[in-house]
Amino acid sequence: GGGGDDAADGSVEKLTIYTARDKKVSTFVVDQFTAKFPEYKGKVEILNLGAQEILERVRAEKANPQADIWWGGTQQGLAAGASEDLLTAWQPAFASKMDARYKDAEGRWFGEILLPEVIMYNNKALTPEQAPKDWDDLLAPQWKDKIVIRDVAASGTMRSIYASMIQRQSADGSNPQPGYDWLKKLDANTGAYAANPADLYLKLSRQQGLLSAWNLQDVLLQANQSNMPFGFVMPASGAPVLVDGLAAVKGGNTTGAQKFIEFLFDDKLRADLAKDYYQIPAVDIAEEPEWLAQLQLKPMDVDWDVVGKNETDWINHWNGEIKNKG
Amino acid sequence: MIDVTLESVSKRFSRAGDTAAVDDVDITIAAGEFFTLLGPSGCGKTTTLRMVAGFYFPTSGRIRFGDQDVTRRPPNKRDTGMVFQNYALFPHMSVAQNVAYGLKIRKVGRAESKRRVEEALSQVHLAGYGERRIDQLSGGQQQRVALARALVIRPRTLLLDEPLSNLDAKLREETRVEIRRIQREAGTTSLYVTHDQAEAMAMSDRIAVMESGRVRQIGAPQEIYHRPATSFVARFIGRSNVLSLPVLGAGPETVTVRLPDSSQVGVAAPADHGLATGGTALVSIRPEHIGLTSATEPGVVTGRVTELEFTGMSTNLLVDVAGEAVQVAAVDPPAGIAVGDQLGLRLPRERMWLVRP
Amino acid sequence: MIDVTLESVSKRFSRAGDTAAVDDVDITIAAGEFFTLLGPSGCGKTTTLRMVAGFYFPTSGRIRFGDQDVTRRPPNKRDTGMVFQNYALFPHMSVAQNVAYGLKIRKVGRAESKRRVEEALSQVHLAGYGERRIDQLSGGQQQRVALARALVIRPRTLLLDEPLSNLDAKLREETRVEIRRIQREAGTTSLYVTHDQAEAMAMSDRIAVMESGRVRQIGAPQEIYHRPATSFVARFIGRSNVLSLPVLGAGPETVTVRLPDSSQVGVAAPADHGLATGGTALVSIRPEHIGLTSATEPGVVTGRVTELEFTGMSTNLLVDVAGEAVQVAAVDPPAGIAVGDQLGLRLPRERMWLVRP
Amino acid sequence: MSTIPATPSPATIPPVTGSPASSGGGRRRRFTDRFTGGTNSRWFPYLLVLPLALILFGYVVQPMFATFAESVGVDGVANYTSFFTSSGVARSSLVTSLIISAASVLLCGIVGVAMAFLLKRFSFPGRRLIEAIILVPAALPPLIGAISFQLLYSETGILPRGLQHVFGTAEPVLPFSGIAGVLVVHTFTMYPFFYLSAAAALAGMDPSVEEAAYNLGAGRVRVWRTVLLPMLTPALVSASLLVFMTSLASYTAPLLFGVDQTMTMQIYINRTNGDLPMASTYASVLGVVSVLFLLGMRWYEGRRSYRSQSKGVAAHRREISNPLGRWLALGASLLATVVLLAPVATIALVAFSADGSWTTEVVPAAYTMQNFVTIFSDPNAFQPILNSLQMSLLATIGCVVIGVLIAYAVRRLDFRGRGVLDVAVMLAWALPGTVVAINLISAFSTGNAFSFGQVLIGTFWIMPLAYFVRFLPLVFRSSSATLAQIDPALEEAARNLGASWWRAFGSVTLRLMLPGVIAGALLAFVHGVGEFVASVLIYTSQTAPISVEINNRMYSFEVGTAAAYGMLQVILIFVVMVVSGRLETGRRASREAAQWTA
Ligand SMILES: Nc1ncnc2c1ncn2[C@@H]1O[C@H](COP(=O)(O)OP(=O)(O)OP(=O)(O)O)[C@@H](O)[C@H]1O
Ligand SMILES: Nc1ncnc2c1ncn2[C@@H]1O[C@H](COP(=O)(O)OP(=O)(O)OP(=O)(O)O)[C@@H](O)[C@H]1O
Ligand SMILES: [Fe+3]
Ligand SMILES: [Mg+2]
Ligand SMILES: [Mg+2]
Repeated sequence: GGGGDDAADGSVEKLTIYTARDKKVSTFVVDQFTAKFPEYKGKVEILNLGAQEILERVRAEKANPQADIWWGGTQQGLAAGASEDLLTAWQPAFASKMDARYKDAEGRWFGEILLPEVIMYNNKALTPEQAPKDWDDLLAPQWKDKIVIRDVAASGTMRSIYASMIQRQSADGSNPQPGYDWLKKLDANTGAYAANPADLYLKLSRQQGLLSAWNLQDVLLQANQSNMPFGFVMPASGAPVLVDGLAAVKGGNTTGAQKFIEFLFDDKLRADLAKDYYQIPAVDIAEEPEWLAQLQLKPMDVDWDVVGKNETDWINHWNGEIKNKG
Repeated sequence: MIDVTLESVSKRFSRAGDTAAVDDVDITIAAGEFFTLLGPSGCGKTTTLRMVAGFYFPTSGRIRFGDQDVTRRPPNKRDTGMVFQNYALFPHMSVAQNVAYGLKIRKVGRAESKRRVEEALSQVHLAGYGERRIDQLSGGQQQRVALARALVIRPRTLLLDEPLSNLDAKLREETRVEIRRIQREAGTTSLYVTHDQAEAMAMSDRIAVMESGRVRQIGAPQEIYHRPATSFVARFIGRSNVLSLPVLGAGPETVTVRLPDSSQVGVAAPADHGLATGGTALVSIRPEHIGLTSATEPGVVTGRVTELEFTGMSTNLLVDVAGEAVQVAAVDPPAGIAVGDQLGLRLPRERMWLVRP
Repeated sequence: MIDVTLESVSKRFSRAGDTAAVDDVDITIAAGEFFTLLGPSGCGKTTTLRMVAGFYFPTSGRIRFGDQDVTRRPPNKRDTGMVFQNYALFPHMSVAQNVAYGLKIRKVGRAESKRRVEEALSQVHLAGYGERRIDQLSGGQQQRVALARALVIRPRTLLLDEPLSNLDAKLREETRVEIRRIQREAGTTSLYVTHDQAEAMAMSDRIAVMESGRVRQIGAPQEIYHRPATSFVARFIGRSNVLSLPVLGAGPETVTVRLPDSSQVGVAAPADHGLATGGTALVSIRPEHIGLTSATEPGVVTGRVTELEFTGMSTNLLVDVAGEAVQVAAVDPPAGIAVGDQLGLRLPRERMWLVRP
Repeated sequence: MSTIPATPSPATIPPVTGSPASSGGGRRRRFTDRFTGGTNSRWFPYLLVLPLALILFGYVVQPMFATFAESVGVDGVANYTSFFTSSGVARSSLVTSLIISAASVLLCGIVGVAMAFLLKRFSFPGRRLIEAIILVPAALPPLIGAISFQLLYSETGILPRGLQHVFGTAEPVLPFSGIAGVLVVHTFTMYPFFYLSAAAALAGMDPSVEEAAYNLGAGRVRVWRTVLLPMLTPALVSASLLVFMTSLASYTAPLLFGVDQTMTMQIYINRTNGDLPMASTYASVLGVVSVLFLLGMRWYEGRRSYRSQSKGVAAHRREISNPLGRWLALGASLLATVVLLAPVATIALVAFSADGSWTTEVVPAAYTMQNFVTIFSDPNAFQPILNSLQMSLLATIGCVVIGVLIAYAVRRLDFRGRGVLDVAVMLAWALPGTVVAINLISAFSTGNAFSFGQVLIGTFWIMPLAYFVRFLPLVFRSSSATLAQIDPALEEAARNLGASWWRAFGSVTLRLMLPGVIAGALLAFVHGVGEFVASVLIYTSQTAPISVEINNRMYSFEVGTAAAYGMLQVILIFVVMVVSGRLETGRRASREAAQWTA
């Protein structure tokens, strides 16, 4: 990747993608892409990394960017990248269709998929009826030590969920105390913190705990593709919806990157991804798969600006004063 | 009272077939005795010592301390103090710590231990070296630390493997007097290995002469020196001329032989000499017992000086007598003597001794 | 032609203040000369040798080979063959590989190398041991490997640090003859360290006697033996009685002193003896030059035997003469002599020699 | 008899000069003594060391300073004082990390040295096999390894659940969690540091020293305490340093067992927070603690000498009468084998079971080959393995060449900055892999003086280089430990026989260091094959290592295929162990062990 804009022999330049998407997804998409644009055959390089690692890598390589596309990152991560001047600003065709909440105002990054955070439970151990119906139900004494939580401070997803729980009770973020108290009670019911997603799935499937808070997409993927005994509950008071986005890296092969990103929002492709990989696209698509159509997604009203401002403080407080103290 | 017994002890290093490093050795050492192993390099002295110390197990035979069989007793239960031929000092300890090691194990109190370490160090002329690191000592100094370390614990049995080999004559002499004194005072049974015969002669109550793993003779120093059992012993202990002389008559205690000058002489012989008239007897005579003379008389053979070597106390000559090279040590050789001179050698009858091959 | 020169060479191990291990040593060794360093343990012999080999750099002074300054030349450019006091054999190589190492570096062909290794091994009586691992050898055998390894490369300069200390007398003698032969044939300049004076006397062209890092006397063996410069040298080389006698008259070449029996005797003295009537002279006389007699005549002092030691070739007596302990070595002591006997000692005038303190 | 002249000839009496010439300053003298060159080669140590120092400075020290600068940049004082305020996370993280590290050193020391004793001093059936699998724990792929521990020992693990079944209790029996769990994992994965260096040192030790102690009446325990262990000091110091630093920088184990108030967790959290200065502060404190520990150990080791002063070569032969020891050894090693292989067996279980089928059962109910089929149906299945193999091999070679030279320089040559060089090498080990990788990216994303103007990121070479920088300390330390045992006189003898420094070094010193060098190289190689944290930041699609591949599978929770890949890695390393065991150390070691038991 990187370097000048066009190659001398007229063929296209190599395209390097850092992605936090599952390898199956990325392979699938790239195959589609090269099928449609055969000149890119053998020219697309995918590196599968964690979202945090992409940020680290792009940041470290700033002097000589190696990546062209940053594919998969939280709103916070992408915003950090944007503010550090790592990303190219542009306006793709699909931008106009996209809700302003899901993209950067200056066009440096765009949401790709929406990740509603829901209550996950072990459906071998609990029937749908037994499962808690809303966030506050998690605090009930019957779930003492039955909850497993993916460790919060190191996970973008979990940070967002926990920050939402605080912001839920303090709209402008000025008084986090009720949120802290709520989280403290949740901590009291939490039997174990899992080190990473794999650990979370393992702990839940082996019934070290029965409940968790996790994103819908992964719950569905694990349940349907990996035979995991997982079910989910759409919380009555709503699910915080995170945006997972992508961006063209500044100083990379911008032409290719833009072509690829535009392609990602191809209607047909989005439908396939929604059907097979349970992705909820950040733009409206023509044919929604059945599960999506039936999903009564109830977004929680989260003010992400307030969250963004306070997240670090809140999570640090939680990490130092609440975790394992409830 | 017998203190240490080796009973047909053999040691082979490789499995079958090979020659034994120690071969069917029988030794008994009395309590308090100073016993020396003497023999050429590689004859099995160290191996024997190591079996007594418990580092090797005999391939066959047994070792007893008093009436206890210790053949397979671990080394730390034998209460032997050993000076290793290679010193084996603890490099990570200071000189004083090395010497104090055995005392600490014997739970000697701190003050007492300090006193004894200091005493031991001054016995080996290393007073003031206690704080040095081992690698800051000269070779001879290291050897003395090894010696002090073994002496200071006053063990039941002292095993000394060439403990003075790297010391100068002066110090060696002083140290050996010291060793003897300590050993006598405590009545320690000692097994001593040395390559220095003068030392062996001067210190030992008894000596065993070894050759290729076997003991050739055991006896008091004078006995071994004056009445060597074999020509090997005669040649090995001090220097000796072993002359092959025709037997003219063989009695039970005397054998008459013909000297190169054709004169006859009756030589004292052990009872089982097994010689007969017409055979050849091996007669040993020491170089320093041969007199130089210019007279020609019976018992005086003449020869030509072929080599001359000055050694300080005496002058060594090699004299060719009718084709046999005879060594002579003359304290006061005739002035101006030189290679090629003709000389008369007086071979005193009472200094000759019959040896086995 | 001068081959090796040490020019006011000193060596200190610790920073300032401490005593020097080698202290302002001046030595010149002629090409082909066999030069020996003799001195008590810890006097700096090894340190000197190591400076010549290039392992230590002198704290001050310079070392020259011929007319080239080699003070800081790396060891591998010096072409010295050294026998280390602790052997420094390569534990990961067989005996033959150890000996062949220097030849390999000198790119000696395989066949030639094999031949020379075998020759060297048989020179040290280790023929047939080539395939052994070093740790399967006895102490003396290891020492001989070290010797063979140094000899086989026929270096320009041989540095031998007590190369025979762990060998028995017999082998030592054979080996030293061998060393001398090789050294003479190739005209190799040799610097030899030994603790054995007889060896030093027998082998050396010249000897330097060291004491606490300093050279006390350099000279041919006979010179050092018969005309020691200081009482230290007199006592260190062989054994010697150094008697403190009152000076009755001091001439330029002779000093007259009073013997314990009150008789007077004129003793040969070096020109710069610096003695005056009424002072005390140190007179050295060797034990073996003292005669035993029962007659009382001038020059014969009487004393009481306090110790007796049989050493093989001679009997050593310690005789108390008016409070001074006099050593006597008698080759043929009166039969039945015992501790406590009164004896007359004849002190021959021509055997006495004046020494500095 | 010759007549006696009146005077000895004056020429033979040395002139008595006055004061001895004063010495030219201690520092310089020591420096020149060690150094064995000619007039112009007094710079030799510097010539040898300079390129190394440059590399280290460019790749490790300078980026480290950059990290430090970042930490003091914005609100540096506040960042650092947070370590001294009693209630802060920072302080408790530091304390927890220190406790975990110290305990890990102790536990690994006990286990590693005991294993070395067992395997190097006794011969019994199956010894060779154990020698071959001894490094397997270190070879467990980071993520999978930790998971296998969970599957084995955690609340839902095989062992506690198995015991629960056996005893019929309500709760799982003896589950490990928290710091105890971390320590189990650390002991298990890091004891090879101790094992390898202690084993190399035991083989290189002068046996007569031990005999001397027995002779003076010391019992077996006492000999160990007063002679063997002290004589092993360089090896133990080396291993302690490595274990201490590894534990300090350990990430996965605390993560998995939920001990999150550790330094590395805080670094990660702060990076996620976007609080880079605070993350740098943690990294700097980590570095400082490690350097202090290193300096302490250096001082401790430097107080004594550990090389035998014996004359000649002592016989490596000792005869033990007590057959009991042999049987005990056999029993102990059977136990060791089971414990060692348990995590591997667990991984195998996972690899052969269908995803999602193993939940609350003690062991999986159904087995399948599907995971391996999945892997091998990918045409590029072997690529990550080959990549890892190739890159680790390259890095290991580099580590051996450079590490051995630095070890020599630091131990044997006397020059200014020895200690600094030592610290510089070890720093790369003391820092978390992420930090090292980021430093490397910064250094090589554009050409600079230290990279000779080369841009290395995005190329093949950045990976081996990263492994090299990171694993150099392993080879350096263990080489240095064996070098401490070797008598310099051997090298002197070679030089005296005409060998140049290089030749003497190669044919004698290096040869005798070999056990330690091989031990270090094995560690470097094994760690290279498993490296993840740094790799993930610098790999390219051509150089994706096996660890990244495993991580991808874990990420999408294809535990089965991840475990299958893990099995391949374990087998690969096992093969390397067997081969290298046969290469050199194995044969000699077993011969020696055989001699010890005779
Ligand atoms: N590395 C060192 N550090 C400090 N002192 C040392 C060192 N090496 C030797 N010495 C001291 O220097 C002096 C001379 O040592 P050297 O080894 O030259 O003696 P030597 O004459 O060879 O003695 P020996 O006959 O016992 O081998 C000794 O007193 C010794 O203790
Ligand atoms: N570990 C071993 N393996 C094989 N052979 C050995 C071993 N140790 C010694 N030998 C051999 O056994 C014989 C006796 O060795 P030992 O060490 O007892 O001799 P020594 O009498 O002490 O000789 P020295 O006076 O040279 O020390 C020698 O020929 C030696 O080569
Ligand atoms: Fe001797
Ligand atoms: Mg021996
Ligand atoms: Mg010496």
